[in-house]
Amino acid sequence: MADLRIKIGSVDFKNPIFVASGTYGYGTEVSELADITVLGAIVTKSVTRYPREGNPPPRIVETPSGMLNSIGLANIGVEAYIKKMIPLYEELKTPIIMNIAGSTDDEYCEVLELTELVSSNIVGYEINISCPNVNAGGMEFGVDCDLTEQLTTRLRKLTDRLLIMKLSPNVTDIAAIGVAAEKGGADALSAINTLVGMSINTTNKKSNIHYGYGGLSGPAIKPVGLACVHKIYQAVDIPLIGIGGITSADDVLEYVLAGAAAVEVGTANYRDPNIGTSIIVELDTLLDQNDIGSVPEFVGKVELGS
Amino acid sequence: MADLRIKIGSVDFKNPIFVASGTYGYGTEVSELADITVLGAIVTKSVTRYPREGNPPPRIVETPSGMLNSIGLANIGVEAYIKKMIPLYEELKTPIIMNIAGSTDDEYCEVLELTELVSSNIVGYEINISCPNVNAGGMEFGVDCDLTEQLTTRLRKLTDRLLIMKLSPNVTDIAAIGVAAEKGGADALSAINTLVGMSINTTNKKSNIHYGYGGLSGPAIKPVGLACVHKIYQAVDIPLIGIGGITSADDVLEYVLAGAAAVEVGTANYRDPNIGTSIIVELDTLLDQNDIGSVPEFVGKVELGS
Amino acid sequence: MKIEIATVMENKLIASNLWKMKMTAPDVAEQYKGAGQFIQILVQSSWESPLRRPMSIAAVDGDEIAIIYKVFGRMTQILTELKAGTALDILGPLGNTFRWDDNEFTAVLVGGGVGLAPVLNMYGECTAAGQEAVLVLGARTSVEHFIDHKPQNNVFLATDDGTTGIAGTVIPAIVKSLENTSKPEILACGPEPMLKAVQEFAAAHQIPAQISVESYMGCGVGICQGCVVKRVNGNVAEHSYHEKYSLVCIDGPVYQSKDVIIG
Amino acid sequence: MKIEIATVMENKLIASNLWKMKMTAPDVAEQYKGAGQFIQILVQSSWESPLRRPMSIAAVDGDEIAIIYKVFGRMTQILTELKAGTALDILGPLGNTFRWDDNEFTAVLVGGGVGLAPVLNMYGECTAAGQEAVLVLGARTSVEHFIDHKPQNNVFLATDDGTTGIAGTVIPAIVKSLENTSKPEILACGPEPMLKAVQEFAAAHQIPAQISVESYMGCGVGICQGCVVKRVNGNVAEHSYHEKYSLVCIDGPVYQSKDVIIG
Ligand SMILES: Cc1cc2nc3c(=O)[nH]c(=O)nc-3n(C[C@H](O)[C@H](O)[C@H](O)COP(=O)(O)OP(=O)(O)OC[C@H]3O[C@@H](n4cnc5c(N)ncnc54)[C@H](O)[C@@H]3O)c2cc1C
Ligand SMILES: Cc1cc2nc3c(=O)[nH]c(=O)nc-3n(C[C@H](O)[C@H](O)[C@H](O)COP(=O)(O)OP(=O)(O)OC[C@H]3O[C@@H](n4cnc5c(N)ncnc54)[C@H](O)[C@@H]3O)c2cc1C
Ligand SMILES: Cc1cc2nc3c(=O)[nH]c(=O)nc-3n(C[C@H](O)[C@H](O)[C@H](O)COP(=O)(O)O)c2cc1C
Ligand SMILES: Cc1cc2nc3c(=O)[nH]c(=O)nc-3n(C[C@H](O)[C@H](O)[C@H](O)COP(=O)(O)O)c2cc1C
Ligand code: FES
Ligand code: FES
Repeated sequence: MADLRIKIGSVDFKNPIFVASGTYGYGTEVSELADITVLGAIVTKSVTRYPREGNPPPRIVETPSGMLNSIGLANIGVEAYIKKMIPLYEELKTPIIMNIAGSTDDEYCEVLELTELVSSNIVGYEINISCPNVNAGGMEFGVDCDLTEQLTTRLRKLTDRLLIMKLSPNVTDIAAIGVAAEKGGADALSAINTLVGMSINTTNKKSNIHYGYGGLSGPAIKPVGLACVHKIYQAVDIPLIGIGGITSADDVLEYVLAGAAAVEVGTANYRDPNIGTSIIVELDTLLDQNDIGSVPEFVGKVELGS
Repeated sequence: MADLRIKIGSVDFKNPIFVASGTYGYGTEVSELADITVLGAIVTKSVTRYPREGNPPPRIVETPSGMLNSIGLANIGVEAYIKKMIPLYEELKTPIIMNIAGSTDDEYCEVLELTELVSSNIVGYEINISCPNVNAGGMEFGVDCDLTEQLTTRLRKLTDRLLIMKLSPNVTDIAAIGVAAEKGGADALSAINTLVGMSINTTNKKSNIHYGYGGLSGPAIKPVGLACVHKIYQAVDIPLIGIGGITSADDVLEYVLAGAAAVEVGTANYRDPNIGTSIIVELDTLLDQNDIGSVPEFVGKVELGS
Repeated sequence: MKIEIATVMENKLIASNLWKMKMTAPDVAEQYKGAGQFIQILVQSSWESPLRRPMSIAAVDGDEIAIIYKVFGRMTQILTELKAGTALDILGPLGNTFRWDDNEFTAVLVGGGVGLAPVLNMYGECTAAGQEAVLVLGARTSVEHFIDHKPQNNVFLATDDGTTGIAGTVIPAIVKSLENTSKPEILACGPEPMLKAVQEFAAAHQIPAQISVESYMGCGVGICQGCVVKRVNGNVAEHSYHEKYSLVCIDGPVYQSKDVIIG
Repeated sequence: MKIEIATVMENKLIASNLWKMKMTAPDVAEQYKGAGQFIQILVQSSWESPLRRPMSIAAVDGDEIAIIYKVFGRMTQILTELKAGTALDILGPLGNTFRWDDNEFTAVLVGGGVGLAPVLNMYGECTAAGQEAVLVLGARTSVEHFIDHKPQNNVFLATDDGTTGIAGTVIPAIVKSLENTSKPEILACGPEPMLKAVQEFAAAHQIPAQISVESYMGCGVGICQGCVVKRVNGNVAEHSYHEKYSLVCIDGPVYQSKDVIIG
């Protein structure tokens, strides 16, 4: 048996397989189908200050080896999250990482502050910065180094829990954004969120996503996720969580070799909510086969030609 | 029979199906397999001022619904292009668009100037700006508005032929780069070039592409290509050529609805060098079925929810 | 709700472009609650198509469940190629059911196209329970029907082109079927234009109606928030976290006609 | 060079993880020039795997061609599932051939793993033409071999574990095979470590050698520039536009051993 334990910041996780925000609800929906207690961590759906209705349908569509989504951050809002979800998590053995979204720095801060007020076994916060900043003319937080650093700095002051900034791939230089988040005091970075994409029904000439653009996820984006993780790994010293198109233990090892200390499984959960657990078992075998004692010895060890 | 003819700038094309640079060699290699005279245009492999060896192998690898490549702009150089290729094109009925790459403004200009000196039936130039600019510390031309506008302005002065700037998707705001190219005097824009990606062999821990990163192409990137074309279409007034993951006439219509006046077929040529011709036949049928007389009436006509 | 490897028992064309597949699926059959519920099929293992495909349960018989499907795209095409004996990865049973009131009423079951399965299923359940029911099925043309127009047996067919049964949409056929019906309640499933027409008809004639709606599904189990339908009123359901949209995979697929906005 | 829809005639396991497929492909068979050439197979129509897969031609008999293949990943796995009668989209014949000098010499044919096909093909062509030839085949263990070790007939097998034939890599077996050979020329195809060993051996003993190399292929026809191998010298081939790299799909796959750098 390989040692699957990993550490991010000061938090120990029993294995590096997490489930990604927005692809596992609030974590409790599929307990009938999946052994969620086995997961390294559950990252819950983005929570905002107030409840959000989300976007009109159609919200999702399949694409070659992937899918587009534009859910519009539909969520119950932080107050209901605290009231209804956090108590459920008390009984869970699985560490919970709360994902937070907002449209101003203040909004992110308020969500975090309100959550810090109550006792909970949330181990950390993942900050979704692929959100339009209303104070910056709708430009996304995650595309700008200054916006990212400022937001990180403010959030850092509000919590001692793990602070993970989740980076967007829709930028010229993702490593620079990573550096900004590191400067702001992030404990770790996760990457990638979805790529901006589009899909059109040529019969009725309508976009297959109500508002036109959606976020591309799934195996199609795995090469992009790997390149992003590898670039950020070269630029920062804090641990990375790899995301994008993971469906197997081999995919996990690719991300680890590229520089990830842990990973999040996203779209694949829709096919099989128990896939995270299967990957953990598969990873154990794979590491044994390759005579690798533990995951950390592997991080960032990909060899490039020179 | 639908009317497949289109016009870009002042140039007439018999149909909107071109083949993409780097995916059809210099255009003559596969004449045994494909009826290349039927194609709307052939965009030839990027040509540089001097011959280039290209990168060490491995240069390509398959990924889910796509592939990565890092050919390293292997090409014969403009002098050999003029001496060996241009005479062959004299006998071809297919319009040739010459794709040019460089590492300084001067280099692009020299390639274009040398080509302009000889008589040829090249109808236009497509400028590959996904190349590192050695004068700007290796930053790619295509990621910066100023670099793009300057280069376009200089090239514009050197030719009356069609000047097409080919945009990179690896940027925060592709529409802004498009606007810069339009300001510089481009007749048209083509998009997208490949996305930066990576792939790792977990058995030997080596990158599947010699230098690590490669360019992602194929159906996997179609949603990204469509979103880019749609964004640029909102921002500029010059015609667009859509590229990325096209394998069927339905894909062509998606790009047209998103805003493309014509398209380029890339990776799909590797499976079947005659696929462009098949798509032209299929497109004709599809337009007839949908009672659409011609392609231009369709450009940019996608409907979004509001 | 379970992921189960079912075994295809039979798979055949029953009308123009319409197929019926039977499979043994003991776990799903055991948990099954009634007509309206559906399964999510993993048609092939390749990740080219990451998502499962939703299909209503058309019948349950012991360990065996059936689906009735139309070929739309690649996954339904692949379904037609599966032979008896093939293993098929399914997730179910999912969603709610047509509601069955104990009061005396006549179930007016209206179906068409991809919506046949739950309606035929409900018809079977009504018949088995001695509940009065009439069946109204719509199609474009006669070759799309696979049962006979028998008004005397309360089976009414409609075709757009009049080649079988009553000419026109399902509405004239519904009108006909209502002639000898007391306390009708409409239970419908079918393509959007049909559901819209039924909705309007039911509202205009103040007939209670339940409709089973379709939407593009990511997961089928409430974790993607992809499958929403717009609500008329603000009866917040737990699952959709909001007032305007409802999750078809959990709150539905069956709704009171007056509660949702189609298309 | 043609794209042709071939028909699978036979497809069977011939040794551990090694399959042989015969197919009728009249156009490819007609244009075929000799051992070393290959085809590009479109294993399935889905675009999940956009690229064809290269496979050497193992034999040509009238309208029929054969391939011998090892299961590596998904596409070769799917190949094993194809039954006689299946249509298969192939592109070929591609590439160059082992060169056949008219001078008297002994062809020492060395093969292993995925490199068996061209070597066995060449062996057949030598035998048919009355050209003297010895065959040296390497494998890890006996179950990977499907013919017998018969030194008296000039067939030498090698196994890493010594379970059949001569123990060790192909090199000791080559040494053995050379004992009674005059004017040998080595013609080899196999995995990289084997080709490297053969290259070194040939250089050290000044035996002329041709090797058929593998590389990851995009198109097989010279339009992607993906399939390069590094050259030793600067004999510019037209197709690769440069001195350092050569296009395996057109300039190769067969090279003079001294001209290329493996791995
Ligand atoms: C609750 C529910 C029950 C259904 N029951 C039946 C049934 O009993 N019989 C039947 O024939 N069809 C049924 N459908 C529709 C069926 O799911 C689609 O026809 C099928 O998914 C098409 O797949 P495809 O690959 O062949 O087509 P594609 O080429 O993928 O798409 C064709 C169309 O099918 C629909 N579709 C594709 N993927 C999905 C998805 N993941 N979720 C929802 N819709 C999708 C889209 O509207 C799309 O435009 C049901 C749908 C839902 C939501
Ligand atoms: C000229 C040539 C002749 C060949 N002849 C034979 C033969 O006669 N018998 C045989 O068994 N194999 C042969 N091969 C190797 C064969 O092409 C690969 O084993 C096959 O492509 C694997 O496909 P896959 O989907 O099963 O594996 P994958 O999972 O895709 O990959 C497994 C390995 O196969 C190789 N591979 C995958 N795709 C390609 C590609 N497009 N081009 C080249 N290599 C690839 C890679 O090295 C990869 O690491 C030949 C290769 C070349 C270049
Ligand atoms: C339907 C859907 C909803 C998502 N919602 C969120 C979200 O609320 N917050 C967030 O940070 N990421 C969200 N994501 C992005 C995922 O967490 C993940 O970054 C992305 O899907 C890439 O991983 P994958 O390819 O494994 O799916 C969502 C993804 C999908 C597909
Ligand atoms: C192997 C390969 C080589 C390429 N070489 C070039 C090139 O030399 N110049 C260029 O502008 N684009 C080049 N491209 C990019 C394509 O022209 C095209 O923009 C991209 O592949 C996306 O289209 P596709 O998905 O249809 O392949 C190359 C693409 C591939 C796959
Ligand atoms: S289909 Fe995923 S929430 Fe309903
Ligand atoms: S495989 Fe494309 S050039 Fe050789």
